[in-house]
Amino acid sequence: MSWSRHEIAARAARDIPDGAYVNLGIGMPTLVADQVPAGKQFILHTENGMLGMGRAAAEDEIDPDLINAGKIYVTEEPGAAYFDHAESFGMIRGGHLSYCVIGAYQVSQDGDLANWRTTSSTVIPGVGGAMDLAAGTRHVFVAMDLFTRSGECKLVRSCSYPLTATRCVERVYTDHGVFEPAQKGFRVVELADGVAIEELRERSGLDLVDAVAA
Amino acid sequence: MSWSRHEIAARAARDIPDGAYVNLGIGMPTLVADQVPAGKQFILHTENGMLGMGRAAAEDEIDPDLINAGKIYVTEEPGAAYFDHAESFGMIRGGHLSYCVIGAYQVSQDGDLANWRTTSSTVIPGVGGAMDLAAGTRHVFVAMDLFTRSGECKLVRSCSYPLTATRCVERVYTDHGVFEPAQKGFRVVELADGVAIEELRERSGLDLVDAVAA
Amino acid sequence: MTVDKVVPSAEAAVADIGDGATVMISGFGPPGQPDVLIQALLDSGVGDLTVINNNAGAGGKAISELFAAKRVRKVVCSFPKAIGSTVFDELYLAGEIELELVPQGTLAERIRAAGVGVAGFYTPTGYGTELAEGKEVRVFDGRPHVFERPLFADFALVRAHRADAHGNLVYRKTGRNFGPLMASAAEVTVVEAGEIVPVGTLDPEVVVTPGIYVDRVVLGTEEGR
Amino acid sequence: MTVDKVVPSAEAAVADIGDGATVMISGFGPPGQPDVLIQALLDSGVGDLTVINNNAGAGGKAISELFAAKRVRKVVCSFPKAIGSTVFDELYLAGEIELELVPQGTLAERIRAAGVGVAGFYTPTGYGTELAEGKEVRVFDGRPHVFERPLFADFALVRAHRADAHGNLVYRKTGRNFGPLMASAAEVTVVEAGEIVPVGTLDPEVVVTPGIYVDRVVLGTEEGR
Repeated sequence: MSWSRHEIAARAARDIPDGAYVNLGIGMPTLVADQVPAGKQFILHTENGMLGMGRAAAEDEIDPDLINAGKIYVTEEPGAAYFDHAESFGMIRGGHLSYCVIGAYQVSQDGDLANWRTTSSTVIPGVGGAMDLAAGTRHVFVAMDLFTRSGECKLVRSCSYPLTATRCVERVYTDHGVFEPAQKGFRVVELADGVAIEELRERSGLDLVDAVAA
Repeated sequence: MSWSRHEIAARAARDIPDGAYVNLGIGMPTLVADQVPAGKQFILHTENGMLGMGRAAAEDEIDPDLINAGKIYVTEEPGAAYFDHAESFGMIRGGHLSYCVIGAYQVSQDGDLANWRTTSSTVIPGVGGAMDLAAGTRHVFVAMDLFTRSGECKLVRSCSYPLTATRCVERVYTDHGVFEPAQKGFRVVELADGVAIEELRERSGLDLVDAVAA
Repeated sequence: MTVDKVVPSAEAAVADIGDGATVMISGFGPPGQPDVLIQALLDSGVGDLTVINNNAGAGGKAISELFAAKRVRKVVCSFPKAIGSTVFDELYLAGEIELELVPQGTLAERIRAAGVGVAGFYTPTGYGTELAEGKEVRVFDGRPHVFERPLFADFALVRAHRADAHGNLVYRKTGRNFGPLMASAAEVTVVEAGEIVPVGTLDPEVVVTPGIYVDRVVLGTEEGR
Repeated sequence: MTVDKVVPSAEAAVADIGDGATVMISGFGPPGQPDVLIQALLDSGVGDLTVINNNAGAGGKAISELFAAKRVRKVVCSFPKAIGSTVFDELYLAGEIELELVPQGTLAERIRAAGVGVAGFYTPTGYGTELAEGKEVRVFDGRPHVFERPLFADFALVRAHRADAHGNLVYRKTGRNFGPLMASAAEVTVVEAGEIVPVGTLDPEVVVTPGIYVDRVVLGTEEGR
């Protein structure tokens, strides 16, 4: 049984310590906000100029001046602060954000990340804050499905898609388990129930080192 | 009759346009604030983080958190703003301050400025914001006496004191008149009543070009 | 004269923006976007513009129209992809618009560098990616960094929440974004404010953009969009 | 756990500052100077410090005592000359303290660079002067610029007007000066606040230093000096 998107998010949230300053990417990573373990508080950063971001706004809470980086209306937590883009990305680049959770097209065994464009020539390229977050955040977590819809593994020896940043990814949370780039392959930190490491080795062709805690 | 300190300040103030953002150095330059011509408004900058600085505080107006760069208690004008040192010197370096009036030990005919230290080995060096103001402000005015107490001219062919910045001074306001660095000498823009250019040539040994408006 | 930067109309405020100008436009998505000034720019008929705006075609209705009307020769931005709009996409894929894609933080820092008189800086962002191709790389403390230059503009069009006649500005929530940076990086900064208040009523402690950066202030709509 | 950075005493807040540490201390003259933290540092007996503070010996009584007690090996500052105090002068002329003199704007920008992850930048300030001797010079647009590196510290001691338990800070008038920059440039940032207010009572729009930069908050005196 592979993990659901919510379970992937919950698994990532478990590895983020109490009091962490966290940036969550669009899509699956956003779900981490709903999976904060009891007893922990995360302070959420959105790169368009806010710390202390709250959940998505309900219909009657919408403030047209309050959106997140995905351009979704959001709310404000007590202790929030607004700032300009130089300050917001200074925080990121300066290593003040302790964690980010982002999506990916590919993660290589060197920790290289590809998540901003494919090689398709009919898609408009757009990078946003992805390169800054990947290069600047202290702990870069990726949350994604392990395989594409067409069955290709998104953990790779070397990225074929254009890079977002080199040697930046610390952990990858997927529907099949949790992985860590380990230069000559990946460390398998945890597997979803019923997922066999041998089967993953075969499907991915990767060197997977069993590091699942006994 | 040479000009008084207040007259020098008033002469400089006449050349600063209405609405200008102005930084005034310690000493004689500070007097410019009291000589703003009728019909003009200058907005004063102090490099320790304020625009819209007012006059010196009277005894009963002293706020311990409100000082100028000379560490004198000052007041706040309507429309003032406070900011940090990166912003304050960004304003200076970025060329947003239109005028500064500063003191000098020497100004060379190339417009080089020496105003931060002498060559004495028993004096503690301290530069403060002098180099930033000289290098960054759009129009750098100097206000000073033309001669030292021992009679040496402070307009020179080449500075013997350590430089603050190169090729930065636009005009020099002195007790004897107003001068402009002109590469091969100085242009004499105006002379105090009774001051003869020939006499200044003799005392200074400089090439002085008469540019006094008829 | 008492300093007064208030201009009677948006039309007057953008009248000297000519063909070929480089124009910064504040906003991240709709918040902080100066719709009234953009509309005036559109109405002025000016063209061949270089626009610096984080979201380009994805920034909202007003700015999209600038693209649709083919007034923009080149865009400098981090994220031009629009959700629910294909205006930019069609121009780009047809080769009718030039795109300089810049990582968002590098875009912000380059604009700031222009404002503060820094001639260049080294950032780790972008190293090893195609966006750093051709750029100088230098290693500091074992880590490769990319050299980036300041980004200036002829004009900045900035949306503020409140302004006074000195040009002091405050913003509202995530509408702040690029406004304070762009205000400092252009030859001429034109501000559209939701409200113009008397000088002396903005608390000097909370002014975000001091008036020194601002040349003209126009009254905008109460809401930015 | 609810985020709470309030520490019970200044003594506890500076307890891990050890001999040889590099310490940034906010303040331009007395405004913004963390007197209570400086006193605690003095009481801790720590020595061989490198102090980064704009005015060094001229900064006011508390910081002067740190010099008088010979706890400082090196100073990085723009203006060490004290009016009415000869403590620094005597140490300097006796060769008992090392001085790195930095133009004030370059000092501020170097501290900011450390905070924002910029590995170096080019500034026109200082070119052609003895303070730029030995530094890389590069010409941009016909103008020579000096290359400057970021300035980091192990600890920053910062004075704020008000703080909350998240470490969000506001300052007061010219007491702001180097505080927001230093808070971002140190491994550990310790804040002395004139008042500690409940989380949620500082307007998010006017917070100057967001709590992300702050590690510890101590209640100081109501007045900074």
